Order: sequence, then C-alpha cells, then structure tokens
Amino acid sequence: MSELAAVLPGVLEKAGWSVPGGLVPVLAMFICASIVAAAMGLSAAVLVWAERKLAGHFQCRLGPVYVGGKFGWLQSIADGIKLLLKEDIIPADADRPLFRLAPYLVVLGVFLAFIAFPVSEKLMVADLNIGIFFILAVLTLEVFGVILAGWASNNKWALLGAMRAAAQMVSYEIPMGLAILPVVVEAQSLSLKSIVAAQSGGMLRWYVFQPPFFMGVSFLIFFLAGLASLKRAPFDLPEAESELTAGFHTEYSGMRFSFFFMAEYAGMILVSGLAAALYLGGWHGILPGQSGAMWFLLKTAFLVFVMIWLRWTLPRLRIDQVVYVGWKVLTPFVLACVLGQALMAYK
Amino acid sequence: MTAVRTYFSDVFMGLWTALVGMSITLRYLFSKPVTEMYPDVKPRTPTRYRGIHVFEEEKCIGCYVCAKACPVDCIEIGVVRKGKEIKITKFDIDYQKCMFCDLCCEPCPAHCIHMGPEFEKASFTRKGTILQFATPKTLTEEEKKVEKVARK
Amino acid sequence: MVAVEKDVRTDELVINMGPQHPSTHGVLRVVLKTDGEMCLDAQPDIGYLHRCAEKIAENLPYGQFVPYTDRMDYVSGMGCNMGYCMAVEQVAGIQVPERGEWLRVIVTELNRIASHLLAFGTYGLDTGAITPFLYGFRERELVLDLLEMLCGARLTYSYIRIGGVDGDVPPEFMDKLKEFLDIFPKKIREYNKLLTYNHIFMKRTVGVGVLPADVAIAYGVTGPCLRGSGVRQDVRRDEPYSVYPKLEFDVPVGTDEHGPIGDAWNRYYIRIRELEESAKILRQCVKMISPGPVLAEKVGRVKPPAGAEAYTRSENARGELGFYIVSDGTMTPARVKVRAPSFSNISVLPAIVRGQMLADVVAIIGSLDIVLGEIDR
Amino acid sequence: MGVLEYKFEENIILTKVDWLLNWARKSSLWPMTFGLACCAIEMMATGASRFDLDRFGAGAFRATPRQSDLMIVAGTVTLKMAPCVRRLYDQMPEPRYVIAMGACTIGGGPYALHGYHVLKGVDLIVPVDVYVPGCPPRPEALIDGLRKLQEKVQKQGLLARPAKPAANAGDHVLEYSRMDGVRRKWEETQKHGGLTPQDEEAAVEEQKKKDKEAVAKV
Repeated sequence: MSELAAVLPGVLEKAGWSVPGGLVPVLAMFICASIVAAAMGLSAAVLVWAERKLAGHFQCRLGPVYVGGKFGWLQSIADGIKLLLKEDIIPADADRPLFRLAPYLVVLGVFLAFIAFPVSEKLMVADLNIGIFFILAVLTLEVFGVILAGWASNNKWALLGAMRAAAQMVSYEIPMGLAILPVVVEAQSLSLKSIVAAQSGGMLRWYVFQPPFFMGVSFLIFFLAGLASLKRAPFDLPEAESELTAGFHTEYSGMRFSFFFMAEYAGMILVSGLAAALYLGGWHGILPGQSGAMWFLLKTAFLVFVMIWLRWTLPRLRIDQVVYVGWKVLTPFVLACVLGQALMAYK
Repeated sequence: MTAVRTYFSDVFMGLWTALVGMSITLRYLFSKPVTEMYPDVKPRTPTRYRGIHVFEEEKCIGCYVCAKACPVDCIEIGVVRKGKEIKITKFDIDYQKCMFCDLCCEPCPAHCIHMGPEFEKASFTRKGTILQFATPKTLTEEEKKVEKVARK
Repeated sequence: MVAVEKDVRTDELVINMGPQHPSTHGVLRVVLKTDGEMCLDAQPDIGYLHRCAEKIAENLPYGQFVPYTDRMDYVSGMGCNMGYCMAVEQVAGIQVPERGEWLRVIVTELNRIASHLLAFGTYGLDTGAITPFLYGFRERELVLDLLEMLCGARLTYSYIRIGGVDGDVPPEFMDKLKEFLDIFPKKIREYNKLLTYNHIFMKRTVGVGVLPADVAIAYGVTGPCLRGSGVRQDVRRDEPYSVYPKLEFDVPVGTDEHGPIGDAWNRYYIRIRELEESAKILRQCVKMISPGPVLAEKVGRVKPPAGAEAYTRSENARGELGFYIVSDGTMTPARVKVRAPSFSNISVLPAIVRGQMLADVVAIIGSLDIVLGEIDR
Repeated sequence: MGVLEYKFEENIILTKVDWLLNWARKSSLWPMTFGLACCAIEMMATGASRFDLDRFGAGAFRATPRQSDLMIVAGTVTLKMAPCVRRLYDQMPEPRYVIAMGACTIGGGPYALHGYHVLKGVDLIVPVDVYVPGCPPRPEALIDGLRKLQEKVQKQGLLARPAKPAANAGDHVLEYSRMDGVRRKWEETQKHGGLTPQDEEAAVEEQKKKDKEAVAKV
C-alpha cells in the first residue's frame, strides 16, 4: 500500500484530477480495500466452480456442463446472481440485529486477514511486522460470527451447530497458533515478508523440508487445524448436513447465506496461502533464483486442491473425537515440535 | 503400554487409511466419467421398457378388458357400436394414477395396447397428464346416444 | 458482592428430527431428548407414509395387488413381489415351474445387491462421506440396467407374478449378468478400502449402538441387523423356499474382531459381506439354471377356496418378510397382513440410542437401514 | 426484489436485464433434500453419477428449505405429511418452484382409489410448476421436467411486465397427433428388437457414433 500511496499522486496528476494531499493515503486505502474485496469475491467464485467440477470428477460424473460454455464456467456467477435476488428471510422469533450482524462478522474476519496476505514481494497490501499474529487474531473474529448466527436464529439445529463451532474452533486455535512457532523461531521474525525471504534458494530451503522435520510435522498440524477452523470436512461438524441439516446457517437465505459461503471459500485460500508462505517458501520457486507471484498461487492452488480432495473422500468425525484430536493429538505433537525447534535454535 | 501403542496406531491408521481412500478418489478423478449426456444423447431404453402406452386404434375391439385389468382404474374407453362396426371415440389414460404395471397389456385379446419407449411427458398442468390416445371424432346425434363411456 | 445463589437452570432439549431430515431415510420423525450433544431418549414417530396397502389388498383381485407390493419396500421390490406371490400360491395351491423359481432367485438376489448398495451409499452419507454414495449408485445402475432389461422398470418391477415370472430372460441377459459378476468383487474391495476400513468411519461406528442378541430377538429384529448381533438366522437357510436348498452360500454374522458384536459397524459390514454372498448365489444360478416354462399354466383368475389361509416367510434385503393371507372364497382376499422387517427393526431404536451422542443417532438409524414405505405400508 | 417487480414498462434494457436474471435463476435451481417415498430413490439416482443433475447447475442439494429454490415433491403425500409439505414450502424464500414428481404427487397415483390416507394431488396444498408423470419417472424424465421448468423460468417477467399474460403458454395437453410420434418410435423399437445380432451390433455402433458426435458438440 505504501508503494501505491507513493505512485498515486503522479497518476492522479496525469489524469488531471486534483486531490488534496491529505486525501491521497485515504484514496490509496480505499483502492486497496476494493481490490482486496474484489479479489476475495472473485477467487471465492472461481473456487466454488472448481470445487463443483472437481467433486464431479472425483465421483465419476461431470459437474456443471450446460451453464455458460463447455465447462460450466459461469456456474458460480449464476449462483451469485440468484442468491442476490432471493428473498431475504429473517425468522419471526430471531434476534434481528444479531441475525443481521453475524454474516458481516464472518466475512470481516477473512477480509481483514487478506491485508497481510503475501502474494509476492510487491503484491501485498501491508507488510506488517506482526503479520502472522495479525492474521490469526482477525481470523478468530469468524467464530463470533458463527456463534452469533447460531444463537440469533432461534433454531435448535442452528444452536447445536454454533455450540459445536465454539468447541471446535476455539480448541483448534491453539495447535494452529503453536504450529507457526517453529517457523517463527527459525526465521526470528513475525513478518510474513521476512519469513518468506528466509526460505529463498530452492526447494530444499523451504521450511517443510528442513531436517529434522519439526517444521514438516507442524506444517501438517497447521493444515489440519486450518481445515478444522474453516469447518471443512472431515471437520465440518458445525454445518454437518446429515446431522444438523445445515447447522449454524440453517435459517439463513439468499445474500446472507452467500456471505457464509464466500467466507468459507476465501478462508480456504487464506489458510492455504498462509501455509504456502510459512512452510512452502511462498513466492520462491523450486530451483534457486526462481520467484514470482505465480509460484505462490500454484502452491496455494495445490493446497486448496488437497482440501477439496479430502472433503470428497473422508467421513466426518464426531464432536468428542474432534476435540480429542485437537487437544490430545495435535497439541502434544505441536508442543514437541516447538520444543525441538527451540532446542535446535539454542544450539 | 497398550494404551500408548493404541494411541500411536490410531494416529498412524487415521493418516494411512485417509491416504488409501484418497488414492481411490484420485484414480477416479482421472478416469472417464460414467455420466450420460441425456438431453443431447437420447437414452436407448430396452425393448421391454414400460413407458407411456402405445395404442393401436384400428385393432381395438372396445372390449374394456384392459380397463378391467387395471388395478387403479386409469383407462377410460368410449365405444360406439353399430352392428359389426366399432368406433373408438375415447381412449384416455390418466397418468395421474397409472403405475406402469403392464397388467393392461397382457389380457388384451386384440393386442392393441402396449407399453412404449417414451417417458418425456412432463407438463405444466395437471390436466396435461391425462393423455388422449384415440383420434378425435365428431359424432352424429344417433351415435351419441349409443356411445358407452366406461372405466370398468 | 451478592453471591449468586440461583443455579443456572438446565433443561432437556427436545429436538424434532424429521419428517424432513436428510438422514431419516424418508419421512420418519424422531423426537429426541438431548442434553447438549448427548441423546437421552429417541422416540420414532411413524405414519407419514401410510398408504393403506393392506386395505387396498382386500379390495383388489389377487393378481392386481402385485404392483402395490413393489411400493411397500420400494428399494427391493422383487423381494416383496416374491413374498406375496408365494403366499398366494400357497393359498391357491399353484405350482411354479422350475425355471420360474430360478429366475425368481436371480432377480431377488440382484435386487438384494441393489438394495445393499443403496444402504452402503446412504450410510456413507450419514457419516459424512459423500463419494461412497455416488460409487454405490454407480454400481447400482448396472444392476438396475439388468433388471430393466428383464422387466422394463427400474424400481417398481412387478416382474414376479402369481405362478412364476413375467416372461423369460432376453437372450443377452445372462452374458451381461456374468459380465457384472466379474467386475463386482473388485468394486467391493474398493468400497472396503474407501469406507469400511477407513479409520474415521470405524471410530464413528465401532461400539456405537450396540444391540445385544437377546434384545434383538426380544424386539423381533431380523435380517442383517440381527445377524450383526451374532445370531445366525436367515430364512433362506433355516426354512428354505424356492430353489435355495440347492444353493450353497454362507450366512455372515457379526464378529468381535474390531469391537463389540452387534454395533453399527457390524450391521453395516454384514451388508457388505452379503453383497459377496449374493454374487456367489448368482454365479451358481447362472450355471445351474435349466430351460423350461417360466409361468404356471392356467393360472388365470386366482380364486382360492373359502377359509384357506397361509403365512409365508421370505428373506428380504431388510429381514424376514411375512405375508399372511386369508381367503373367503371370492376373487379378493378377506385379509392380508404384512409382517414388515423394517417395522420391527426401527422399534429397537429407543433401546439402543440412549446415552449415545447426537451424531451417533444418525449413524444408528442409518445402520438399521429402514424403508419407510414398508414401516407404514 | 418484491419492491421492483412489475414496476416498469417493458423496454429493451429491462428485457435484457430480465433475461440475465432469469438465466441466473434457471441455471442455479438448488433442490431441497426432500424425499417422501419411492420417487425419492429415483431422485437420488438423478443426482448420482450416471445422470448427474449437477450438469444443469441443479446439483447442490440443500438440506434446509431456506437455501433451496426447488422443491421436488417425490413420493406419496399422505394427510399426515401434507401440513409438513406446506410448511416446508412456506419456509422457502421466493422465488420458489415446485416439481411434482410421479403419479402419487400429481393426483394420488395408485392410491387415488382406495387410499383413504393419501392426498389426491400435491397441487391441492402447494402451487406446482411442472408435473412429471411416471411411477416412478426415470431419472431422464425428471431431467426433462427440470428442463421444462427452466424454460418456464426463462419466460417469466421480473422487472418488466410480461408483454401478455401467458395464457395457455406451454399447456401440454397431449393430443392424438402427438401420441402418433410415440407410436412411431415404439414401432421402430419393436422392429429393432427383432433384428439379427449383426444388425444389432451395427445399430449399436451407429448409436455410439451418434452419441460421440453429440458429446463432441457439447
């Protein structure tokens, strides 16, 4: 954003618009926010389409074919427009202000996290010196949205979904937060830019492949905990379709429902991108010297693919098993990793 | 010690069986889909397929046997009989009721009603699901008097 | 500071599951009493699909009721056709030609495969895995193609008629059947890898909803659910009908290999093993079938003597299906009573659901594999 | 949308917008996971691999009525179930569509005569857009019904007033002339059934070729 703010006055002058100097940073902020929002919406739309297509082929069928072109390219556009046009129902007994607030909170969490999203060396909104910390902090906002949605709907299924979400998402914040510690210890920085920069110089320099694989294990744990905090299968308990109809968003329709939808898919990109930046060398290529946004996007896309792949393969866990896995499996393992990495660093 | 072993084997089996399952789904990702492109490629229903009926009016002798055999009374037949001459004025099958059981076709002495291959008969009105099989005819006053319409 | 004296009031949460719910397999309504995620009680409420089948049977000639039996257990219509026809044949004293009996066994076993594949798929859905459902349906379509070639319908066959079956097989049928039997074992192995031995799936189902053998017998549970509890009971073997005495097949029962006998996993796994057994039966049928007539001669209008009555048992995909027919000497029966296996199987739900979690309730209902058309009739 | 509906005179821009909105609606008819009886099995088969309802963008089965656009009433509606069906319909947000699948939902089906506990037609409690006869209809028949519904959705006026109230538009009362086609097709298959194996093979090859061409076109 700082680069944009530096370039902006020149561009404005060329265009012949006069803007008071004090407003230029504000304008830059505004432009950045719009770009982030557009990118988020667009990537979510592409991802929804990709998931439907991939799900189809995993299951020996085709997925969307007839909607716009050969591969159903326009499927998510049609879905989006339709959801926009649907009647917006607020149940009579719902808590109206909270019911309305919840979807915005969910989207807001993911939206804010995109600020520190490191696509490439240049392409990031802000290089915060506490980048990872910031992302983890704002992602937690999503939990509030989900719990509010379940509570305000005044529906028993939604309430159960919200309670499950609370138990699950809170318990998975801890392994997720701990899993980045080995990386932080190794890179000695919380800034995503410097973490990625520390992994330059080919595939073997990526943190996943650093012996003795403390960071490799914590990558796995980060990915699983990320899945759980996104409510993706096999951790999709808060919206378990076969148990709770649609879980916490049972009563949401139309646009408000699409916010939850969008947040989930944008969250997938976020967690995958974060994992790519932290462990897979971010924008650095396989060979030394290669770098660019393309590499980052490729890695993110691969991780997203794995998420989709997992979803269409595995059955769902039960809530006690989810909490068991979170506290008794992931947390001890990640603590061991942190300890090991710390000892390595001490030496 | 067993508890520890169970713990680690659980963790290992959880990951391993997930990978096994994923290998199966991945194989199908790259195999050919089994989907039939229905509206573009018409399905080939088997010869014995029990779809919408086919009625051969010129063979019909107006004996009501099919209507009698029908468990749900969905066939309505109108006949005008003048000596040896037979006119089928009405042969309606009510697909609101029909259960495509083939019981009407078996007893027909003239073999004039069969189960056909057609099934695309979706309609926008409820009335549209009652199909008329006989050619529409205009009847004289005299014929109207002797017309017999019956379901059973 | 005022001490908080009032305790937080806690209540049981009564949840109404169904009649429209993705995992009640139709229009079953279950009234759940829960304490958070724990389920204290579950009362099934049936009757949402009461279609008056027994009453209709009393109003129609014997032959015309056959299509309605398809619609009772709509997932394995052939089994119901067969049960009813056997009862009528016993009442009226009709002898079925041998090839007719062979074809009956072939189609019922094929239909059992189709039914168990559906049970496998929907059980995957219940536990949250979507892909097994589509794989199960993919193979089910192959079976349905075979049945469609034979009788022209995909779901409501009415192929088995009083006195035999409706028409001999088309010439290419046997080859297609062999082809299917060749590829099928490979698919079963795949199901096992994908779902049966998946660790998450086993954690979800092993030890869940344990149904002890004595409870199962007391409630009249039959079929795979009873065999899952370790009771080796199968009408096809205990009281053989049709040509089953000539066939060799195993009756799989639940084991304690992975957990307690009679849990949801055992009930599920019995179905997978029955797929293999049915394929085995079909292989023998293809070899042993002999040419001849398929329908008894001069069946015409069935008119049993007054006062004649019969009760026949047959092994349907869900358990023991009984038909009781009383004749009053007219063209229509005086009374038809159906002993539906699903009805007894669902009645055991409150007994095994207590103390389980909410997600387990879904897993238990799925493992009972009920069909509402049969429960309500 | 309710505020804007029918508030404008018809003009070219609105017609274009209408087209777009209708296209979006018809391309993403999410059905509700709602099965009643036998037809539900065929509905599931329609969603499964071989017929794949998702090709039309209608494969996202939603478990809650709030997020679905299309209610496929699949199976016998009994008097005990009828209030629930109505309630589910009421819970769906506008615009909502209903397909009556199978004879039972159209008019009681086989149970119309003696079924004292069966509702004689689901259109007595909810407005039905498309009726798909069959008992149960094959999955292709349901897809055909869905395509008819898509046609209907594409024709509806949203912002602009429809030019004329579509009287009898698509009233598919089938008359004899249309039944003639059915009969011709049947005669063909009868002929086909009596062919020698060689002819049969040739016909299969030809059909395969045709299928391939059609797939290539898509």
